[in-house]
Amino acid sequence: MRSRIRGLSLIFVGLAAVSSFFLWPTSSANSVKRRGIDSQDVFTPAHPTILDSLREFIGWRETPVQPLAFTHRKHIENQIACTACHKGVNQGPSAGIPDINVCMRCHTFFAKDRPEIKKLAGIFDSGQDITWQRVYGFSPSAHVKFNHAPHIHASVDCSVCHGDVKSMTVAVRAVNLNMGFCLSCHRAKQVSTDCVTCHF
Amino acid sequence: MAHRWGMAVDLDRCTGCEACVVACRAENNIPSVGEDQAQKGRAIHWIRVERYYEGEFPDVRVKFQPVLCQQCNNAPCEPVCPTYASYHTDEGLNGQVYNRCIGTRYCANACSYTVRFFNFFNPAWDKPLHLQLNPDVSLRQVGIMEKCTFCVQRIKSAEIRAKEEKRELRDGEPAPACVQSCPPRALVFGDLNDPESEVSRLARSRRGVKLLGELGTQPNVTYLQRNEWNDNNT
Amino acid sequence: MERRDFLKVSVLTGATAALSGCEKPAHTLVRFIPEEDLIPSVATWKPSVCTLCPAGCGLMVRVLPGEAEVVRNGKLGTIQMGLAKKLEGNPNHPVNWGKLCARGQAGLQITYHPDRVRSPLKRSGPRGSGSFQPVTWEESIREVVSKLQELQSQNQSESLRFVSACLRGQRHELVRKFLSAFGAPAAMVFDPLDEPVLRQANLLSFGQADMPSFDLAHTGYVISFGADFLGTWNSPVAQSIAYGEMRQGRPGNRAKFVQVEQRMSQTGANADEWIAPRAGTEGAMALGLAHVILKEKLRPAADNKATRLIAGWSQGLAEYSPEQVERKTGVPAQRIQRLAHEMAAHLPAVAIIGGLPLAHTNGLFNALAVNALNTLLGSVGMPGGLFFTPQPPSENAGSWSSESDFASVLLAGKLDGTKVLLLHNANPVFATPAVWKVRETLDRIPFIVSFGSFVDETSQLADLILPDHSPLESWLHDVPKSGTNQAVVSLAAPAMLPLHDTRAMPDTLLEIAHQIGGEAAKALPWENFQEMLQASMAPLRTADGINPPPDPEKFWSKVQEQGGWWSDKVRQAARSAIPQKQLVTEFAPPQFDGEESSFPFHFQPYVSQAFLDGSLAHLPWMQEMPDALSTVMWGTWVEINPKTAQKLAIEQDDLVEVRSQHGKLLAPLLVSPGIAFDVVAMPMGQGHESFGRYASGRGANPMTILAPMQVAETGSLAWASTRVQVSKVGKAKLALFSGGLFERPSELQQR
Amino acid sequence: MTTTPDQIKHDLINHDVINHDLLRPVGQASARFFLVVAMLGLVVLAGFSAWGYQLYSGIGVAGIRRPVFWGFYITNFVFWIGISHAGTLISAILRLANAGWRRPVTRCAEVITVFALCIGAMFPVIHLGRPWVAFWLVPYPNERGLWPNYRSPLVWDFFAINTYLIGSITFLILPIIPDFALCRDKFSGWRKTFYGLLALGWRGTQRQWHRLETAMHIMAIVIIPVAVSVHTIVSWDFAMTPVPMWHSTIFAPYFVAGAIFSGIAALIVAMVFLRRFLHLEEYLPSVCFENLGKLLLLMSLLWVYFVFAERLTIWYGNQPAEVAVLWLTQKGPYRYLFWIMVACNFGIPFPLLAIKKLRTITGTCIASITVVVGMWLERYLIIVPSLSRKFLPYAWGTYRPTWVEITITAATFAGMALLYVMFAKLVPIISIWELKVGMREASESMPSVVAVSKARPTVSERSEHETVGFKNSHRVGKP
Repeated sequence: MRSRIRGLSLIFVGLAAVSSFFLWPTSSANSVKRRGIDSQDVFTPAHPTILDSLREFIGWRETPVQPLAFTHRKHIENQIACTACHKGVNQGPSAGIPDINVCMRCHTFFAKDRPEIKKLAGIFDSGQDITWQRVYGFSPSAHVKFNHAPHIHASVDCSVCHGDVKSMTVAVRAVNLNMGFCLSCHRAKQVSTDCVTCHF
Repeated sequence: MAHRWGMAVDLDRCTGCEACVVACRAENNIPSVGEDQAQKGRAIHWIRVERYYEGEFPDVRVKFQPVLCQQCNNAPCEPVCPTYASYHTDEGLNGQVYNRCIGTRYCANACSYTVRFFNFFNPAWDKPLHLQLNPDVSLRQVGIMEKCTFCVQRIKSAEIRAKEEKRELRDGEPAPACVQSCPPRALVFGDLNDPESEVSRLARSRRGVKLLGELGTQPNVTYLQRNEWNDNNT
Repeated sequence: MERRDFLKVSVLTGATAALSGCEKPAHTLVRFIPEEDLIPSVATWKPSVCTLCPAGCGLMVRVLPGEAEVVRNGKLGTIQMGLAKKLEGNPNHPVNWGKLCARGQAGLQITYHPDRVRSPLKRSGPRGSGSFQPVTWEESIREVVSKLQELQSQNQSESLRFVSACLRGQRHELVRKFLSAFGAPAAMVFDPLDEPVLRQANLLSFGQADMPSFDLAHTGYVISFGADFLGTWNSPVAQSIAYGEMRQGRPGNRAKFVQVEQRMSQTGANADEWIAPRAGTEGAMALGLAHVILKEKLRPAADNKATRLIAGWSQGLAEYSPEQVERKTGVPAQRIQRLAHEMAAHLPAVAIIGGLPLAHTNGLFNALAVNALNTLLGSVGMPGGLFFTPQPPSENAGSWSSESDFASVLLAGKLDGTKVLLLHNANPVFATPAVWKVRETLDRIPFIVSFGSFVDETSQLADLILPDHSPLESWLHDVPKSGTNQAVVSLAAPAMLPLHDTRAMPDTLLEIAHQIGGEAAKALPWENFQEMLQASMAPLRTADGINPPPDPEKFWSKVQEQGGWWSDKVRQAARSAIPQKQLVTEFAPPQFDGEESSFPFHFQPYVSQAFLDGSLAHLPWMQEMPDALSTVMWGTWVEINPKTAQKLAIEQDDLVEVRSQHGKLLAPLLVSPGIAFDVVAMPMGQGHESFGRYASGRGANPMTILAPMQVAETGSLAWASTRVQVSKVGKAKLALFSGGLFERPSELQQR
Repeated sequence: MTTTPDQIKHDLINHDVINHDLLRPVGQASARFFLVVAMLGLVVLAGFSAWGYQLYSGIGVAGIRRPVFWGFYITNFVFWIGISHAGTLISAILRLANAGWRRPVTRCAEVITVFALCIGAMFPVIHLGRPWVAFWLVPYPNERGLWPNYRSPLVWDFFAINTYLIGSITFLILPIIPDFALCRDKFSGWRKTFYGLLALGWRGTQRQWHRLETAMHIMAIVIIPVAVSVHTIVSWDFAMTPVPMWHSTIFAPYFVAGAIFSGIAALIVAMVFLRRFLHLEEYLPSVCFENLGKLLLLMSLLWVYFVFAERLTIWYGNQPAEVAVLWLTQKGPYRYLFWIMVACNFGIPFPLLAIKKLRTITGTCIASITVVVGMWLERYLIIVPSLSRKFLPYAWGTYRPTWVEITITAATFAGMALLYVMFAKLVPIISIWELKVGMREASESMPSVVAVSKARPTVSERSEHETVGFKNSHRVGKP
């Protein structure tokens, strides 16, 4: 007797759960009213999936895989300044990842025989750009507006935040750029640690 | 000398053209929430032009009054925030640190000017409208309070520029989007710590009042009241 | 669960966003090689020109590199390109001196609008079904060319028609040359923002068929008859800048501003004194003022072209004594007395007329009366008065006279013979009274080509759509007709590369001309519009422009970087009157469609602050911008006086039916203190059937129920002369941004 | 049939009867019990689904909007924290006053406190825009070098509520220990081990009894200021902000009074239901309701006094912003709610409680139910109207709850009932040993608490006769 009732109530609960799931009204609220446009056509800061949001919450990032085995060491050995490719670094917020034009400016002449350069040329001829994967950078929900230029002008060495790139082939995330890291340096140099210095 | 950013709003110049409203949207990535949400009172306008009727037909007059965050020196929104998301910056602004905001909405209740706006949902832009978004201003996600920042991104970049050029900021050099766009120059922005700046002069004007001054919030925004037309120069 | 729902996922904030440079959906697409040399996140400011209204303000466009989805040689992919991020006024431009109105700034969204036409389209369904299929530029242009050559071969070239909004500068030249070379009649203008009545009046009074400019910055007294000159009328930004000066720019000398209208406009809201005479009696009121001034010799009696047009002027306007005027207008006699005295005592004084007063059957008279008043006040061509913007040397200035008015052509039934119609940013199907049956007329035209960037009501009827670039993607050239006392030629190179597979209309037209060959090709020798512009600018190098560099190349780059050419000469003189056909006008009471008994209210549509005539209704920023007075977002409304509403037992947020003899519409009611008891006002702009996702099916369109009344002499639509009845049919909900209407007295406290 | 204390003494002279009657509900679970649990469970589940949906879609699925940024959720928060003042405070006071009739009441009361607090404390989290970072309220060392803002009343709340929660849990658990021990002795099987663990090795030695006594005494004294402080701080969430009709010095006492008011009401309702469904007529005699009813009456009068004082001063002071809110509630769209509230908190309860004839169990029960409703409305009417009429008329607005808020609210009431029912299943809802002591006292007419220890049965005889009692009563629900 009792067990049957237990069973019944369980079924009740199950039904309720299922129904309450399907009966949710969808809220058209979170975007400008759109007619019959499917969501790939909408840009939103929301995570595509719950998994992504969890990943970001625990600060887990996949290590980037670059399309070409670019080596920083070689280029630096050949006395090429960082600013030659990362043009923006001393002018504005972001250093910038060079596009293929920058590569070809030299590699139409130099090291054409190397396999990787052949690959590069191949991509160039197909009229495409290289899909470099970003190594550093802050998660959008950190709302950090980091600006490279002032740091360069304050003669902060690139290696402080990016590790010893000279010795790197493909760049790897050598420094964990969390807020503590920024703060320690700002405190040491006695520059502003006001929140809106970086967050706006 | 540290800056204290302030604004003067000349109600006699303001025509209610709303140029400031759109300028602010364009500069600060303010999402359009759509009709349903707008009806619910969830539209976001960091600056609004308040409209108040005076009298009845046929003797009607209207007063336009642009209202934005008053950047109070004694701000009700600041102490109540449990996480310092709303706090006072070194340059006298009411900072709003998005990433620190947990969405209690306490600040918005405390604010006497109702100039704080809340992201009830994640904002969305129908592509490719998102290409317009200003990379200098971060996108606010769901559950985050936002408000006028005096275009802090413009202030910061101006300061950085001045520093590179090894000089002081010129008066009116950093100008928020609303001030820049205002056709009748009803909005004036500048450093209140510089007694010579235009905004300080206007702030000292006899027409100058503070919005809800009786509350003692000590805003950095001064309103210059309308003159009445008088026939004395006949 | 739909994919759509995943977007609502807000568990944890944060974007896998383009801003952080790692947009997820993007990296599946090919990535094209950048076509410009870009420095990341460093902004460049490029000059441009605002094309949204006739004011023609100069722009500065903030351009930043970003990643965009584009189509390159038929393939969809992403590319790093310079993207326009913000529009500001060009600080050196003589019209707007760095300032810009709300609409101008929202113009940015046209470029990025999700419903832009992204490639040439060919009609695939029946007319008006709105079903199109993409085609290549080659075949679409070939099709147009073949149609046109067909016309030529059957020498029916006059059955090619071109309709567009007011074109100026080289675009106008191009169209004019093309049409004349082809042997087609001159282009038809369809532009609800145009003021043909006022331009006609100015031609008669001052010998110049242009919009006037006003030196408000130095004026002592402004009386405006219905002109929304701070909002939407003529050159609002220039006028607002001057208004600021007039109010507080001259310590101790704050001019008085009087607004005369039945429904308080955004401009009227700023007036020191607001007067609501009977609809259509503004002219009489102006002459009443003149009468007092003449009678009491407050000003030397003027006798010139402008005044001779007014019957009985030389007799001192006997039948416009304040008492008689009070009977006509309902404005108390002593008030008219007072105003006249004030005006004469605070010279320079200027009278402005625009908008509704010109939209009555006696609109021309109203305009002439105000012009006469201005001459009496001695404000014509004087500092602090009315003047005409000097035009640059060389044929840069496209003249209005060559066009014919679309309405008159339509009503004269001259449109029926048309075989091919070219359509350039004009939407007559939307913005004309339903009784004109524009849709039906166009339906009878066998072949319609639209250059539209959007499939609006008129483009929906097109057989072929050859999408124009957005203004920011095009070469722009404009010659402002008002708003400045310098001769100005605005010129701008594209601020950014095209996003979609579109082409600038001028280039398309050139291409067509070349393929047709013959006269057309000869008349238009240029490879592309840029060449044409460069050629047109050349003569200006020798003109007294602002420090013109000697050699052509330098000059060319100079005008590009400063956003155009403007003379350093400042002239305010109005041209001397050219003799015109004699016409002496006197006050004729305005005619209205509909019996007062059954249709008790004047129906006054007005140009919307956000959408103008409706051409901006597709921009979300404009939709969500609270209207200054009603504070309505995302909707349209019918405006009515609280007392009237009480009488009709209707209230705010009731859905009311507004019925004229020619149709009815439904809209929510908005109770507003600033409107006459016998007037029902409604903003234009909403009620689009087809104009992108944000505008389509939203609100109601007041134009549809208008009566086909015409302004005497000019024949243009008298859109203020319809009478309506109002009745409640249900409930609605307006999205209002404001709570209370009235301010609490103790709200602003002295410090 | 009504019972007087003397009758209790005679009827309950036999411990067996007590044990039997009070352990019965613990021993057995009827079909009706499971049905009730299922019903309540469903509502609670609906509530959680609604919350899940809100987490998933964004807080916007709730009705809150500008300028009314706080709505149902904060109303519930204040309401439940208020309810939580039922038990601990009352029972503490009664213990210290050593009111004889409190003995059967205290535990019911303390249970309410604990559960109401748990539910109330959920709401600040539910109402957050980003609940997943709620832990930032906890002060913990981090690389950002950031701490909570100790100036914020919300942070005060956080600490106050946690203190109160810990305090009242201890206050609840301590006196249960001996009864756990009793259950351990009475039952066998899993129940024995279960209660054995909970009994924390209670043997009922002199030392243990003594420790318990002192602990109880200290707790009783300590918990009172804590309880008062909690609702004081809750009231300061509002009073600290310059919002019309929030920024008021009267709020702290006003809220505390209101809290005790609603607390007592909740307690009475709970007791009535227990009495009815667990057949505890003899154990919860009308005298309890009689006395609690009087208390309720007192609080009702106090409440009216506060409301009057608050509104009169605002009306008289005539500050535009404040008066706008005042009229909004008195004459405006909120007037119906306002007058319903007054009726519920005073109009109906006052006669029921003031007139001796009506102050029956049913009478007090009805009064209490209306008070609970009325006090919820009061919280709502404190929060919403003020926010919808702030200083700038242009920014005035309204508020409408959505189905999400309503579901979650309903779920909390169901949740409360559910927890209560479950608890009553697991633990004797009336403190058995205290009852026995009370009885012994009554029989020896030795009122002082200190005397209890003397009067207490020694371990040997206790366990002895209890085992006896167990043997010769087969009515006890078998494990």
